[in-house]
Amino acid sequence: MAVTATLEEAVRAGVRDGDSIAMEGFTHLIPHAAAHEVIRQGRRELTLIRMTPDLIYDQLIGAGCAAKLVFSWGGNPGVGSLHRLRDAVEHDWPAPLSIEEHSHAGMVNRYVAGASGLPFAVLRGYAGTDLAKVTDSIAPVVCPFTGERLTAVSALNPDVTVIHAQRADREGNVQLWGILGAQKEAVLAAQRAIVTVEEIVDELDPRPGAILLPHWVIDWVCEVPGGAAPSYAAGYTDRDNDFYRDWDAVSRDRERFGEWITANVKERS
Amino acid sequence: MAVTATLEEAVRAGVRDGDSIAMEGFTHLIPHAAAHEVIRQGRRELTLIRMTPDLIYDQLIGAGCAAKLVFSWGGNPGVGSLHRLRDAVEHDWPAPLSIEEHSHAGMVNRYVAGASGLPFAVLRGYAGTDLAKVTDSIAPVVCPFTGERLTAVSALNPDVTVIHAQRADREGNVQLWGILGAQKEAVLAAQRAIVTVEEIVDELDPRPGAILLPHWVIDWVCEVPGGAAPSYAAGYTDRDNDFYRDWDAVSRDRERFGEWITANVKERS
Amino acid sequence: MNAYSADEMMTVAAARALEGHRTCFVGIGLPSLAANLARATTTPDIVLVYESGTIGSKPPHPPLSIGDGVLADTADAVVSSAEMFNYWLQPGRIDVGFLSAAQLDRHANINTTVIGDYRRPKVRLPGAGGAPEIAASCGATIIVVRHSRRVFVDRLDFLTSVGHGDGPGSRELLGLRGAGPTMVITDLGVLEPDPATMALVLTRVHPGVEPERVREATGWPLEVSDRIATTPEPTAAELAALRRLAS
Amino acid sequence: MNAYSADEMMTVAAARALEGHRTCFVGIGLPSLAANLARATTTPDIVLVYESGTIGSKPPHPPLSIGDGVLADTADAVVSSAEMFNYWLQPGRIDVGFLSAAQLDRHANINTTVIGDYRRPKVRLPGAGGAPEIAASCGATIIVVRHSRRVFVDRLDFLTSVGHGDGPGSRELLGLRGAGPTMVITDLGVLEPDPATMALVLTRVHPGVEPERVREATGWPLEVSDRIATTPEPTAAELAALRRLAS
Repeated sequence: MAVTATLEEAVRAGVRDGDSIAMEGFTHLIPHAAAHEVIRQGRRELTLIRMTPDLIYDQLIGAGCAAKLVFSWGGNPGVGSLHRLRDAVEHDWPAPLSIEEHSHAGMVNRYVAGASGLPFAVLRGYAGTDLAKVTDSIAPVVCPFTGERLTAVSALNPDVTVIHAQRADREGNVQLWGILGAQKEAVLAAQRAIVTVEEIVDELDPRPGAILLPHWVIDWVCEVPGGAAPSYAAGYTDRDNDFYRDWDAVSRDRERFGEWITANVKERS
Repeated sequence: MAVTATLEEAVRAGVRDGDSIAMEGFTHLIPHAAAHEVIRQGRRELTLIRMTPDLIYDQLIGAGCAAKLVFSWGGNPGVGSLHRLRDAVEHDWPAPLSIEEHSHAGMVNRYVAGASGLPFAVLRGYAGTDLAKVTDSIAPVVCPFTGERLTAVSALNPDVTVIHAQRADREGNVQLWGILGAQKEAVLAAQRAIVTVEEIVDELDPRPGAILLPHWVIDWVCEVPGGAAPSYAAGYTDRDNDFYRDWDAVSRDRERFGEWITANVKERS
Repeated sequence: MNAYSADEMMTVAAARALEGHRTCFVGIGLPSLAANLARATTTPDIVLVYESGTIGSKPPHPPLSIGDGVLADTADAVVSSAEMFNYWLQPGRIDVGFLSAAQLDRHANINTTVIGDYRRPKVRLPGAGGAPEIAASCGATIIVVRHSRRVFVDRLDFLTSVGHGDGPGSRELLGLRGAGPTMVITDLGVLEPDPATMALVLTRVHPGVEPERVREATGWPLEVSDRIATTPEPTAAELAALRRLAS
Repeated sequence: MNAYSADEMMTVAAARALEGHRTCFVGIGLPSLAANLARATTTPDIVLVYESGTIGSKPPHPPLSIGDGVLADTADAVVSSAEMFNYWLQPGRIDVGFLSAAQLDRHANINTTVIGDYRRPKVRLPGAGGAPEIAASCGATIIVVRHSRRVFVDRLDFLTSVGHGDGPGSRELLGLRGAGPTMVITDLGVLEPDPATMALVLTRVHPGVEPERVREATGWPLEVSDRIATTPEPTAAELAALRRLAS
């Protein structure tokens, strides 16, 4: 049952050292403000789950919050590499980062299985690739009707999922629209859910293309306007493409990254 | 690629004797007009697929169009039995009707598998029931990660799916809203798709809760206002609850049913 | 004292049984009336989830069909059938589900498929619908059905939805996650499973009903609880709300 | 004659390759530019399906990211990631998919995962994303990549997305339904699989490029077609449309 909380309260109650945590949003509605709060609170040994790790996980990894990354595409979209992710994988800095790697189709079906209360999902995927060789959560499965060999992926059920959405009402019903990503599945698959929103309103009038997550599947709702920046919230904020481009230089250098985190995350709240 | 056609043309081109045919719509948007056209054209030996056979299949069965029924709940919602369905199963009238029977969860997952290009879907279902004993398209499947025993259902890929929707544009993009049922999955699972709509418009302005089926997954679009009656089309027509109540008496009697079909289906177009 | 029918008593008892529950999965018929009565009386915040895909529906009147437009119009969210069964029902998110039965056995297993032989039935019933998975996945289920020997049978002709299977441990063995039927509410009284045997025991009779009458309407030797109670009569407020809804 | 860059020639060639296709699955970067160029020139009706869940997007400018708002705002439909991969990509509904590569072998298999050892990589690349299933499921795929020995390698460090596997029959054996890569378009020319060996053969060079230069930029002994052709230069209209889109 959703309660309204500050972001500081919600992250303190909902995110613990060693948790598996999914912060979803496919380019759109990425919960950056919540990630910064996780960094400020100094969470450690997290298993970070996300289809597209993106800048949000580059920051969490560089800040030393993560022990493991579960993902399917780790780049700066349209720009290039995630340098903190690469530094962790290539040089164990600031700490070794173990990797559990899938395709998008595999990751999203792992969320689907988790949201559906199933231990696995079936897809046509991975056949002939090296991914199945390096990832334990991929296994063959045979159709009991046709004998055809397909691929199973194990369910993802994060300890906590964090998303950003456009709006919630005072009961904690959450509404989001635009590019939908895997947010619904990530919330429904999780033990606990934190949602930051652009605004809390008296009534959620229907919106074309919107989905609603009812209050009784959400634990904490936090009003955090601009909480997706430098990502965006359709209808509220625009994507800060310059930030994405500039991040390449900031993140290439350990020291410059550290200064950025200190100035923009640790010394703010 | 969708073409605009009359209902007579679309059914003539799209529905053949012996076809498996899904006419979906969960109480809402049931394609009654199209079913009447199938009766008028005298199609035979159809495999009728539908979660809730309802009055629409009671009529097709009573009119002798069907050889087999694939379904999960065959009643007159809120009223009682489907007497034509019962007469066919209990007394082979007007012809024997073979039965392939599932739960709703099983049926909908069979459409999901069909729409997803998979030969089967996995669910928690049927354990301990007699359904698995009488239905071949139900089989056990074991999770390759946990060893847990779950249930597989085989995919449904109808030769043709027929649905009714609120609107289409001139390209053949179809928009529907309100109770969504399994229409999207039934269309995407099928070899061919016929859609009747309340109206064809110049532009489909976005509607809260609406889904869109793009023109390139639909074969024929037919403008048939009121084509769901006595079911309804949210925003256009109301459900004719009296018709559902009255159908009980009409359908109980073979002769009275025959007269109804002659007067209301065969002698109309 | 208010005059009321046995059916009204049954519906009021069913509505009361929802108290303390947060979410209820609703099929058609009497369960829909009881769920909406609960919303109008003791449990105004209960979230009604309809099989047709509507979440949080607040219909002013229970509809004839679970697919009526009013359910979508008054819902917090409308989802596809696939999503309803896979994301909402199957994982056990819903606290309680209402079910009915054409036949019911002592372990609260349900038949809604056929009377007689499956391949050559005497009566072809509507079939499973959502019931097998409601019975499997809801936190608990409440069965609402009129009491008669035709319904309360020694042996089902077909097992459509599992209650407590063969008795203790059956549900665990089958991997069913919900607690199963915790209550069978009829027009005569209330039956609950004995924790030791998981067989139904008569624990309550409605006002004016003798336990012997319930036993006579049951097709197996029904056990009667030592501590059998009598259901409190419908209050004037309950009856008024019920009649407003049913009108 | 118009002045143009090798990258512009590559993008124009990629856009032309979409002619006759109805639907195109678009990832980020150069493929998005080529797909939108096709829409602006030869194939105005092509339906662009973006990995981010937008169907029928008509962006006035190709966005920086495939999740930009303009893709949703101009789409016929926006669907969840689950639906995009399961209902739209996996069944083979999409005619053609664009892919790129960090490494590519002679059978058009793709590596976008690591350079070096997987557990201790020299370069950690972004990974698979949607590529394995695009490569598996689209009716055909077109690979667009700049030509160099670093990319066109004798042996992949990691096989992320299957092209033609080990050669003829590989895709059938693996159960892959699409035809696989039908064309590799680079800044030097066009490679196509030989139907007999399913190994890539140089079938076209861009204007001013000698086949020998392409062979030198390829990490295996590249076969050159007997009937090698030269790509027609970009037209003024193509260049104008491309520069308008890229600006």
